[in-house]
Amino acid sequence: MTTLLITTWVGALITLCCFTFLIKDNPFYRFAEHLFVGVSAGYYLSTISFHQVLKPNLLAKIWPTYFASGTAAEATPEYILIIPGLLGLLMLFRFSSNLSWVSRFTVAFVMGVSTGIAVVTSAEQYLIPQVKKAIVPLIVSGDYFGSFSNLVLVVGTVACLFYFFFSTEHRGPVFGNVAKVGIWYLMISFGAAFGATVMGRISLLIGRFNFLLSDWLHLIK
Amino acid sequence: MIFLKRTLPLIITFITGMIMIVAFFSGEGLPSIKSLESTLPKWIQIIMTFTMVLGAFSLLRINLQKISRKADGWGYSLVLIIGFLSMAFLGLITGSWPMFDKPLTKGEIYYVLCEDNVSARPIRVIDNVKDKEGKIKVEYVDDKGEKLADTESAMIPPDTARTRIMSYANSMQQILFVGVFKNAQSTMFSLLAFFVASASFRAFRIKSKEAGLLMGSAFIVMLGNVSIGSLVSQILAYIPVIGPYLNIADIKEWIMTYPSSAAQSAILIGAMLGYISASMKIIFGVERSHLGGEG
Amino acid sequence: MSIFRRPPRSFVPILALILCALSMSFLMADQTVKSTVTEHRQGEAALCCSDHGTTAELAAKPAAEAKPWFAKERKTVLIIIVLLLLFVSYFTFHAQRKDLFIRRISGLSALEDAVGRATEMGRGVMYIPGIMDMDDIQTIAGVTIMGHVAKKTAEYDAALYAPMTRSFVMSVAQEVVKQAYLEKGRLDAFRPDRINYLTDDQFGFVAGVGGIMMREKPAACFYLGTFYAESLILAETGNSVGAIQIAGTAEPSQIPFFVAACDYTLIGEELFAASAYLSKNPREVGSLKGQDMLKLVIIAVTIVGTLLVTISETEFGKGLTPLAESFMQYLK
Amino acid sequence: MNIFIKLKNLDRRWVFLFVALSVIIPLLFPFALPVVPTKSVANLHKFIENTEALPEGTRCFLSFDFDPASEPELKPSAVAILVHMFRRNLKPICGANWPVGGEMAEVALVEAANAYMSTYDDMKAQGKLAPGCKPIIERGVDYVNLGYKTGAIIHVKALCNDFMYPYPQDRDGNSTAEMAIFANPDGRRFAMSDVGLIISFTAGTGGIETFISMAGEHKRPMAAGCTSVNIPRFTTYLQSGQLVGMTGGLPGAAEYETLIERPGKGCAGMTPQSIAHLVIMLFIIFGNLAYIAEQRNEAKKKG
Repeated sequence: MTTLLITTWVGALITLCCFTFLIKDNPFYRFAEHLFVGVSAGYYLSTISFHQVLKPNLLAKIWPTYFASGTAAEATPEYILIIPGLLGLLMLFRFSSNLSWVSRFTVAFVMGVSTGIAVVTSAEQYLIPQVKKAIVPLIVSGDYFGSFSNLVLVVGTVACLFYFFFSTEHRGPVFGNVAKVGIWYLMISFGAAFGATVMGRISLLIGRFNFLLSDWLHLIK
Repeated sequence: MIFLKRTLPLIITFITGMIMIVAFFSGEGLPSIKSLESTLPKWIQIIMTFTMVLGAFSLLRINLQKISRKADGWGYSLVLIIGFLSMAFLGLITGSWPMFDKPLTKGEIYYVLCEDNVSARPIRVIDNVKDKEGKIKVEYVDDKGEKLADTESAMIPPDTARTRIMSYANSMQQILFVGVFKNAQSTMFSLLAFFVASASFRAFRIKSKEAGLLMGSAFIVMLGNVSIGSLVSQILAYIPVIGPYLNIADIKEWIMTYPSSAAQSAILIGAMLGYISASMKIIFGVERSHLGGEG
Repeated sequence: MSIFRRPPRSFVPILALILCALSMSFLMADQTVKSTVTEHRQGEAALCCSDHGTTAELAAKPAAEAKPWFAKERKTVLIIIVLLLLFVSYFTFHAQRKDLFIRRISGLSALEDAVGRATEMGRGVMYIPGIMDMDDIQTIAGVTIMGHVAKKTAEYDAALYAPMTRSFVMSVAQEVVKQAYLEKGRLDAFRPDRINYLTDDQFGFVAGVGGIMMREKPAACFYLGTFYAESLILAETGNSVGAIQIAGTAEPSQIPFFVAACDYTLIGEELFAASAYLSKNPREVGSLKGQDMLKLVIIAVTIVGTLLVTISETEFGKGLTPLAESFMQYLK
Repeated sequence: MNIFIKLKNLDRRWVFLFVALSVIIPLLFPFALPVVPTKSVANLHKFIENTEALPEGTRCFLSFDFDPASEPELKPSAVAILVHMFRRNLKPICGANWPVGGEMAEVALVEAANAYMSTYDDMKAQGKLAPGCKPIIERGVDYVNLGYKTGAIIHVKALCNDFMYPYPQDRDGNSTAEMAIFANPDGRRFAMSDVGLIISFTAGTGGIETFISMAGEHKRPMAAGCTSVNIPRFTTYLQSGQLVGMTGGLPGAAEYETLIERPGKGCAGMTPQSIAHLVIMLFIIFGNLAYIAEQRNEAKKKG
């Protein structure tokens, strides 16, 4: 029970310190900031990096008898994983000023894999579905408003795409106007997205005040 | 040396990039290439965790320097380092349970987490042989080891029980994790409510046609999201002819699904073209600044 | 493209050798997999036969069916990539002979002024290349632009602060900035400890950056990369210390906040065009032109597709329905 | 006019103060604002009310795909929907595609079950319960929490064929094979085809979209609860008819609570939410008035 009490009090004080950020830079915020950065970096180092990534994905696969538990401990070791392990270790050459170029092999490998994936997956998962979304019939029988809405959708997509042209100036009767319509669409979209998000953000603040007023001060039930 | 320092990294990038593209397009007839599609991203994840050592070193060095030089605000650096080291240490040992501990012994007192996920309560092991669901039999006791009168024996999975020291470490870790980390996290997140307000106060001014559209659509969507919006719609309904069509919630939904989503699609299409060509530039070695210079 | 145009002497044979070795080893590996599958299936079939008398059907079926080497359902992706590659290589070649035009991107034109202003005021510059790791293309774009900003800070002798949320990005960024300072002959002014790691946690990072901003009061802030909820906290804090702010992201949900709170915002694709715009490197400009061409193709596909679908839905256009369907099939 | 010009340069800390007060005051001194259900929430309520689509005793699958960060937005609607299901004598089966989803489900289930049992007598007297409702509901008979399983799409695919295989035990380790809730009259193994409705409470990726992408296999009606940030994204699915209904953010929860006449966290949050919204909108209006006033002043000076 005491642990819970301490946690609540520590939490409430940290919460208040963080809120003072809104007023100006002050010792309370600085204290909370440094503690938060330190604790979260420690958490990511030990719990996330070591226990949740390195141990199950690398150590437990290479030395199952030591690092894995249950049935996984009897699995055959996957020695191929020594390759990423070594590549990871190469990064540590950054500590040396003469040999830091060795880490470039790792950087090159990471870049190659991630760009290779990006080329194909961005086309498959985003590009094609978005193009498909814009292709709608302009005439919906019996539904004038629906037809109009579809027209708005198609015109908007095309106009905004014109806005992103880089090799032509946004001038002239055709190009200038189409790009301008594109900007209008973008503005409407930004406004709508902004407005829609406000609600969620306020919910978060309500959650915080609920913690302070009920869990800590017990002012409301 | 130039070959090792400059050309070999470019070759590595080119080959791995190509392998990933080929793996994506290869069918079931080439299972070993196909499998690389999921294997290599996992490798990347492993490789990246190694750099945490570099990050931790950078964090420690900068703050230790501040402390040793007694630079302005060195006390805060001390707070940071204490927080970092204690969380790293506690995380390391609590996560390792039950690796460093013997199996549970019969009759011994252990501690299990309470329902609040923070505090621990003592138990005594009655029977340490696992049943078919992998659980062991325990009874709830008080701090002195006396059985609590109004409780019954229970079945628990053995890996949830901790020794006294581990239970202390766990409590400490929970105070730092829940008390500091989680609370600071959600407070920083909730600051957005304030910043959303100040940003909209400053930015949503009708200085031009474009700014007007930005504000107009934001205003309608905000109004459509709360109950006042339906009140406004009811008032608007009194306007002749077009009044009944002016339902704020409906207008909001229309903006979201047509003009706004058209712009979103276009942004995504453009961004993806950027993704693809930026990636290709790296694979083919046109863009190579990430590799640094010759030195 | 560059490595093909100016191949180092040793490059081609080595590349060819490595590729050959790789493809050989993969093919051999697949052969072994296939043969084991075959044996396994045959064993199964034999077992079935002995158990149930006859399963001629199973035995007659070719054990290892000829499975396709190419994932057919992904042909559209292949078309897109090949098209882009063709356009880009054509215009890259073209750009060597003739200067290609790029339209003004105001956020990028303001970049140099912002660094200059920071120098005049005797304050620093803050640069954040997003909060994701190096496997995110936006981060790569952010780090590339960071090199250009670093050249400017080296030139003007302004302090460059770059707190990082990922260690990997930190180590790459240090290298990029060092190179920029080296090119400007100012290696003495390079301060790697200002490109430091804070924490991987999204909001822990925001708390740290917010603190640095309030204390150091940078005169210019650049946010170029992937951003999520922290976008507005950063931009509002930067605004409150009176910094000129230039932001850029391809994350559609966060662009509105940058537009509302920053002086200049690079929207989506503009972030990726930045490198070409700033370097004026003909090869990069050429690839930008190639991107534009593909965009034109996409616009054409959208318009043609819409017309096809519209006509096929009307009374007269029934005949076009199969055509429209096969068209949409490509976009599955 | 001068007031407005001063207002233009108002210190943003005043804005912060007003936002804070607009949340704190309604929390301390609660009062209710009318909540009018929108179409998407009303549709979901209507679907669960409909005895033809979901006869008494139908089992529904609820997937909890969120973590504590989104709990304030998603848990209230989960509780409201669970209470409604208990009152309709439907049997919720809870699962999770997010690692801590199991805990989220547990909290919501306990809260909803208590809410149902404590109001049983009142509701019975008012005749608002389905005929088969019992005063006490039991785990494993009337509801079950299966907890988290990795795999997302692969996991959902497995559920389409058989629940017992991926979930041999529930979250607490009880064997699912003997549970009454999974029993089929013809002795078949329980599969997705026995589920009447799928609802996912989705905070980001891996939620309802996983079920939508598997729709071709399970062919079950689906609904979603989502955070407000995701409403634009999910509206598309409502339009295309892939979802029968949706509760969006805290307002969605408040609307659902109004429909089942059980005000809870959602309704309580709606008042501060509305007031804060109003404050922000007023600030936008004042900002514009200040801008106009300034423009006029400048025009005067020039004239």
